[in-house]
Order: sequence, then C-alpha cells, then structure tokens
Amino acid sequence: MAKILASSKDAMAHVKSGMTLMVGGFGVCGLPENLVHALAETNVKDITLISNNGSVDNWGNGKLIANKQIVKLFASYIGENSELAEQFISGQIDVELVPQGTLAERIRAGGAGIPAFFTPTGFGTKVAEGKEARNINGKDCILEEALLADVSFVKAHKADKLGNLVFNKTAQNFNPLMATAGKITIVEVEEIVENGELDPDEIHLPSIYVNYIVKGEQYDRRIEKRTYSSATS
Amino acid sequence: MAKILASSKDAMAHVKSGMTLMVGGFGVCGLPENLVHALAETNVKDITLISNNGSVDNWGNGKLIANKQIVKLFASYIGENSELAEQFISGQIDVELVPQGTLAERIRAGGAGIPAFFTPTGFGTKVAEGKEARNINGKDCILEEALLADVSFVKAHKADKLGNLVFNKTAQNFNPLMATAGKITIVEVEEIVENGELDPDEIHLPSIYVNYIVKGEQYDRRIEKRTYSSATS
Amino acid sequence: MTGVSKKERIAQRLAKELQDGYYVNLGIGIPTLVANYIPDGMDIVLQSENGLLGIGPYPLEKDMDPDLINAGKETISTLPGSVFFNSAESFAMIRGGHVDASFLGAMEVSENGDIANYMIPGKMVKGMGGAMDLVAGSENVIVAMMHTSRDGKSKVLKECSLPLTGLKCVKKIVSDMGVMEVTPNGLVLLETAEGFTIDDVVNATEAKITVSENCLVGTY
Amino acid sequence: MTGVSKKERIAQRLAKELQDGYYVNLGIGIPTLVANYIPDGMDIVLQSENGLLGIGPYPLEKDMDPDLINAGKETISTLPGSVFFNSAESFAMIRGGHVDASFLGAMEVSENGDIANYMIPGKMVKGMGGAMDLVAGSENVIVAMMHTSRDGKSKVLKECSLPLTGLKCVKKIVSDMGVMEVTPNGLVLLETAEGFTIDDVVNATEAKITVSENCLVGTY
Repeated sequence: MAKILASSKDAMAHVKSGMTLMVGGFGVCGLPENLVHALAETNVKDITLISNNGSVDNWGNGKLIANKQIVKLFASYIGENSELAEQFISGQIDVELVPQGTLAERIRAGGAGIPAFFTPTGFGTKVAEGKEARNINGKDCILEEALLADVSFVKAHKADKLGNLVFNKTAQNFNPLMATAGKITIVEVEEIVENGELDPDEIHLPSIYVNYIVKGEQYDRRIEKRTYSSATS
Repeated sequence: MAKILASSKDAMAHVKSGMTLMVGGFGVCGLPENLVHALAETNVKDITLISNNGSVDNWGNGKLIANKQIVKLFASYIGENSELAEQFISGQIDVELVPQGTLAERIRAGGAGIPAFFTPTGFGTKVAEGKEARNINGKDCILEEALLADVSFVKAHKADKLGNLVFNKTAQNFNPLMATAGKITIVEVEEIVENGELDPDEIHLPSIYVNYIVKGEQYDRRIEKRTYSSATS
Repeated sequence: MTGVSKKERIAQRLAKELQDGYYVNLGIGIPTLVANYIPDGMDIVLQSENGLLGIGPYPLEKDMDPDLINAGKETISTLPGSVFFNSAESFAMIRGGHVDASFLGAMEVSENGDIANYMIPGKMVKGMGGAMDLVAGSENVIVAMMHTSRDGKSKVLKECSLPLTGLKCVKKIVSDMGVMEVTPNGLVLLETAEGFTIDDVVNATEAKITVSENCLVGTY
Repeated sequence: MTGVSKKERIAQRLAKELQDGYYVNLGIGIPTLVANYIPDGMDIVLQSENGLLGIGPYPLEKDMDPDLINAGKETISTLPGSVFFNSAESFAMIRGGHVDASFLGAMEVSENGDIANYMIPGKMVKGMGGAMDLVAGSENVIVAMMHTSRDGKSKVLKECSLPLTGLKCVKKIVSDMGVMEVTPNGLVLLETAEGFTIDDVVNATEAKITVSENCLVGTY
C-alpha cells in the first residue's frame, strides 16, 4: 500500500547519488515535473536516467541535465535539447539510444519478471551491436534485456489512498510501465481520492506497484508545439 | 474496423478444420459461450484449442471436447471435466499443460510481435523439457515461444461499432490477450454501443485487434461454485 | 484444538506470517482459509490470479455475480480499492515479484525447498494452473500441508518423488505438526503444533531436519 | 503543380495507398500531411505511437490540452471511438503487425528496401524514436522522401551510407519524382510525378531501377 508524502521534497529522501532513475512522460507530456524539479534542487548526482526523451532545455529532465546530475541516459529521442546535445558531443554524458518500442517493452519486462526477450526491432542496425541475434520462426531478431530502476518517478492524474492510479489521455505513455519497474515507485498526482471512488474496471495501474504518492505542488501545463485550427475552418 | 455479424452461426464461416483456435475465459467465467456453442453445431474438427481450461463437462469447451472436435489442447488446468480426463488418459486428445502465467505471456507475446522470451517459470520442471535454459542476471530461466491462433473467440461486455471493447470484472481474464493473438478475432458482446459512448481512457482493448463482432444470442450466467454468506453473518 | 480442525489451525498459524501492508496470493484449499484469520487492524490486499487485487468476502446469495470469481472459481465480492485486470497483467505482478507472499498447498516438499503440487503421474493430472508462476515469482513462498500421507508416510522429503512445480523456492513450511524454515543448510524446525513434541516432528520427517535452538513447542 | 508544394504532392500521392478500414501510422513531416488528403467516405484510423488510436484534427486554440498530443508533440483532438493506452500497448500494436500501413520519411533508401532516417554520424543525432519499431513491425512500410539531396545527389541508393533504421523493410517509395516499388529483383518504377520523364527519374537514381511495362508518367 502506498504512503502519502507531504511534499515532493520529502520524496527526495529516497533518491541517492549513483542510482538508476526512471522518469515517465513523452517529451513534457505526462512528465512528473514536481518530482523532477525537486530532484534538481538536491545534490544528488551520477544518476543513470531512463526516460523516453531528454526533454527540453532547462525544464523537466533538461534541468537535471543542465545541472550535470546525469551521467548516463537511456532514451529513444534526444532532440529539442541543445544542452544535452552539447554534453553528448563533448562526451560529458553517455547516451544509449533505444528504439521507443524496445524501451517500453524492456521496462515492461523489468516489471513483469521477464529477464530478456527476442524482438525484430533493430536487427541489423547499430542497436543490435553486441547483442545475440537469432532467427525465430522466420523472423530475424535480437535479444534485449529487461530494464529496472532503483527509483521510478511517475505522473498520474488521480490516485486513491491505496495507490491505485488513473492517467489522463496521452499523458499515460511510459508512466504505468515505469511504475512497475521501480524498486521504489513514487507517484505525483493532481488529485488523491478515497478508496472506492475509482471504478475497479477503469484503474490503469494497481496499487501493488506504488510505494509513495504526493500531490503535485504546481502544474505548468506546458505544451511543446501549440498547434490549433481556427474556429471557422 | 470491425464488421458486425448477424449471428454466432454466421461467424462460423471463418473457422475451418485443422485450425488453431483460442477461446477466452477462466473456467466458465468470461467464456464466449455463444460462439463456442455455435462451433459445436458445425462439422469443423481437428482443432488445436488454446484456452486456460478444459471447461466443464458438456458446456463451453467441454462441448467441443465431447464432440471430439479437439485434437490438441493447450491449457493450464484440466480438472472439472471427466470426458476430457478420459480422452486424455486414453490418448484421444493431446494436452500440453502450460503454466497459467506463461500461457498468458505467450499469448500476449504473439499479439505483440515478440517471438520468444525468457521466464523463470517452469525452470527445472517438466515444462522445461526440450526448451533452452539460461541463467540471466542470476535467474535460471527457460525460453518460451509466442502463441498465435488462426481464429480467436473472445467475450466482452460491450463493444462500440468500431470494435473497441470493455470487459466486466473477472470476466476479462484471457479475453483481451487472445484478441491480440488471433489472425481473425471474433468477439461476442452483451451490448453494442455507438462510437464515442465508451470513454477513450476506459477502453480495455482497442478496435485494431477486432475483425468481427456479434451480439451474443443468450447468456446462461453460469457459475461453477456458488459460494455466499448469509445476510446476518 | 477444541473444535478447530487441523486445517484451520494451519490457516491460523499461516496468518501469523502476514505483515501489515502485504499483498498476498492465497492458493486453493487451506491457504484460502487464511482470509478468515487476518489480524484486526492489519491491512492486507489479497490477489486472485484470474485478475483481481482486493478480494472481498463471499457475497450475499442475491449478489452472486458469474463475472466475479476467485481463482478457485468461487463467487466473491470486491472491496473499496479493488482492481480488475487481464491475465497477463496478473502474472506480470506475480512473476515480477510484486506479491509479498504466496501461500500454497503441496503434495511434497524437499529439504532444499523444491515443491510438487500439481500432478501424480498416471493418477491425477489436473494441471499446474498458476502455481508454477507463483513459486517462481514470489520471494516468500510459504507452504501449507499435512505433514504425512494418510498411511503415515512423510511428505517432507529429502527429494520430491512427484513432478516438480518449482525448484528451491519454498521458504517456509507450515504443516499440521510444525513450522519449518528452508535454509541453505536444510530444514530448521522452528515450532511444533499443539500435541506434538519435537521428536514427534523429527521422527515423522524423512528429510534431514535441524532443530532450532529456540524451537517452541505447541504454539498453534 | 500550380500552388501545391512538392511535399503536398507527395502527401496526395501517399493518400492513394490508403484502403478503406486501414489503421495507419503517419510519421513526422510529409506523412503527417496525408491526414488532409484522406478520400471522402474512406474510414481510416490514425495511430499515434505515444498512445492514441484515432487522431482527430488540430483543436481550437481554446481547447488545446497539454495531455493530448501526437508523436510529433503537437496538440491534437480525439474522435468518437478514439482510445488511449500506454507505450508498451502502443508498440505491441505496431510490432505485432496490427497497423496496416506505416508512412515515414527517410534520408536514404536502398534498392533492397533498407532505410536510414535517424542519424548522421557527427552531425545530427536525435534518436530513432519509434521508427525502428515501425519499420520492423509493419508489413506495409511506405517511404515519403525527396529523391535527391539539395546538391542533386541521389538518396535512392545501391546501399545506404548512413546508419540503418531497418533492413529490407521498405515496400514502396513515393518521392517528389516518382513512385518505386521494392521487389525481390530490386526497384521498379511505377509512376513519375508531373514534370518528370521516366529518364529523368532513372538518371536521378543511383540504385539499379527497372521501369515497369505499365509505368505511368506525370500522375501526381
């Protein structure tokens, strides 16, 4: 069962230098911003970060990167962040590019107790270097290993007091997967409701994976690309 | 997008002798009974059946077994069916016992394009016979291959007209997984609703996996073990 | 022992293995009875491998729902905070080690923690259901069993004779005669049940068994 | 060509590859424009790999929702029948071959269907995002690209020079100059775009290219 923490700052007691950290979100969407920004206020360093994106300059993961708190990053996409590009080119940060679907599946596998799996994704590419290749029933595949984290930071829309979670729209993305793969999983939410208020058929992630919940202090509601159509079109 | 069929009988046009068939359900709970019973009315035979249970005597999968339409069964549990036990002992039906979690994961893998995965389940047991064993990061594992079906029979609570599905309580079980692993997936539901009536955050299975929908003609609401407590206790 | 069956005594003793906040899977048979003995004030969430976290009590007769059953296929109810999910999610939870303890029955257990509980070749073939996943996935596998067969033969063995459900996975055995821990040095007797001396248990056990210095007698 | 850019013409031609009932993933860039050219009366469901099936049009400014974006991180809307899911489910769909067609951009394509579209060593390293999964998972990978680089060099090659996104996976190329199919015998030219003769396309292509007997000229 989850414990409810008073603040994002309190959650930082669980993050130590040298740990592996997963951070949910797709770019800035569904990123656990209060937790990440609280970590940026600490002296924790030498973090291995697993997150789909490098995020944008000086916001979200970008803050941790600007602070040089990250020594290694697993991500599928590292555009939109010039500081990260610079650290990568100058060798200050080690980046392992992982195909997005393989990243998602490796994290799911970590949470689900599947130590490794074969996938066709990346066969014959740089991603396959150093990995076992095998043809299975006519498909050329490579062997990919599970990913686990010491701590996972997750953003959900609502939690009940046990720690059951629901997500909102495309802010779901990697969040529920990372919640399953953290030895300690810390979730920030917009709202905490009573047990029983969430329909048991509509919960996206059961409380069994959640260790701590905190109500996020502040939400920027940030958008990377504001695309809209005019009312008349 | 799914096509809506007029009857369970119409769906049988897609099932041919010698095919591999998946049937959802856990015992009688969530079993696509109208589709299975319609199949029992056909001359289709030599079916390889993948279903968690042999089901009960002369109902659900039990009807197909009594009819000798099944030549091979993949299941995790074959109790509660004396006809099946008899055919198994006399060698009339080939049974491959698969641990329930491995069965679920092999079916998910089939749907998800993962040809094989390592799992600790079954290491050192009869289940491991003939399979590759490997120690991965300290865990003794065996390699399990994905399962796919020519046709999957699935029971859902509701579908919209595109074929998006929601399930009810523990009648969910293997149903959404099997829907992903059928080359042709046929779903019977209690109710068909308009597109947009199901909340996009609460759909259990997206329509992309569904080929045909039929409104089930009749539901027995069968229970294997009626356990209840008295009002005063 | 007055009025309490052996099975219920085992269940009561098993309940002492629970800790506040545990997520637990209770197997069919004796383990299912543990639900009746959860200490007051202790929050325990019961997992049912057919796709439910948060098993509630048996429903009233009028509320029985064919779509709401446990892994033993009995009609049950939910509690505030219960969750439904599919079978792959359920076993992701189990295999991934998220269930804090798994209590299950056994036909045989060996001194190194092997367990056999799913088939008797040529006699009983029902299948392993979720048992192989439960023993492979949980760090805390506790077995509830009768210590001997009806004809008095030990079911706690040097080596299992029946096909195995899992290797070196049992952490503790709670039988009608005693409580044994599986350690790297073999079985250690921690407690005996009411009516059994330490010698009774040792003599009824084929496996090599060490008696703990602090072994308690007649605790349950 | 009057008033329609090269990119829009490619998108219009790509739209002709759609079939009623298709589930399609549209990559960033030219493929995204295909959404504007879906023939009337054709039901197409667009998949967004960040977790949405059923992409709707851009919202009104007042309806922009930071929690509702496409894989290009643009604000979008939903349609009746849209569904949200997590990233593992999204790529299960893609890798499992359930998406009927995947349209994506490329820096280079080779005559055996290899594609390179995610990095230029020492220059541009953004990452492959979901592209490697899309090309590995879809039976129907169609590439939208400019036929030559700005300095006139062919991007349709005997062998790709850049790090590959996938091997032997491209089925068809729609460039600003023509439409080519990847066959076991290499590239076959099916159509040319307005303003290009068959010789123009063949001469601009480094890869070995065969001209179809039925090759059409100036179709788009």
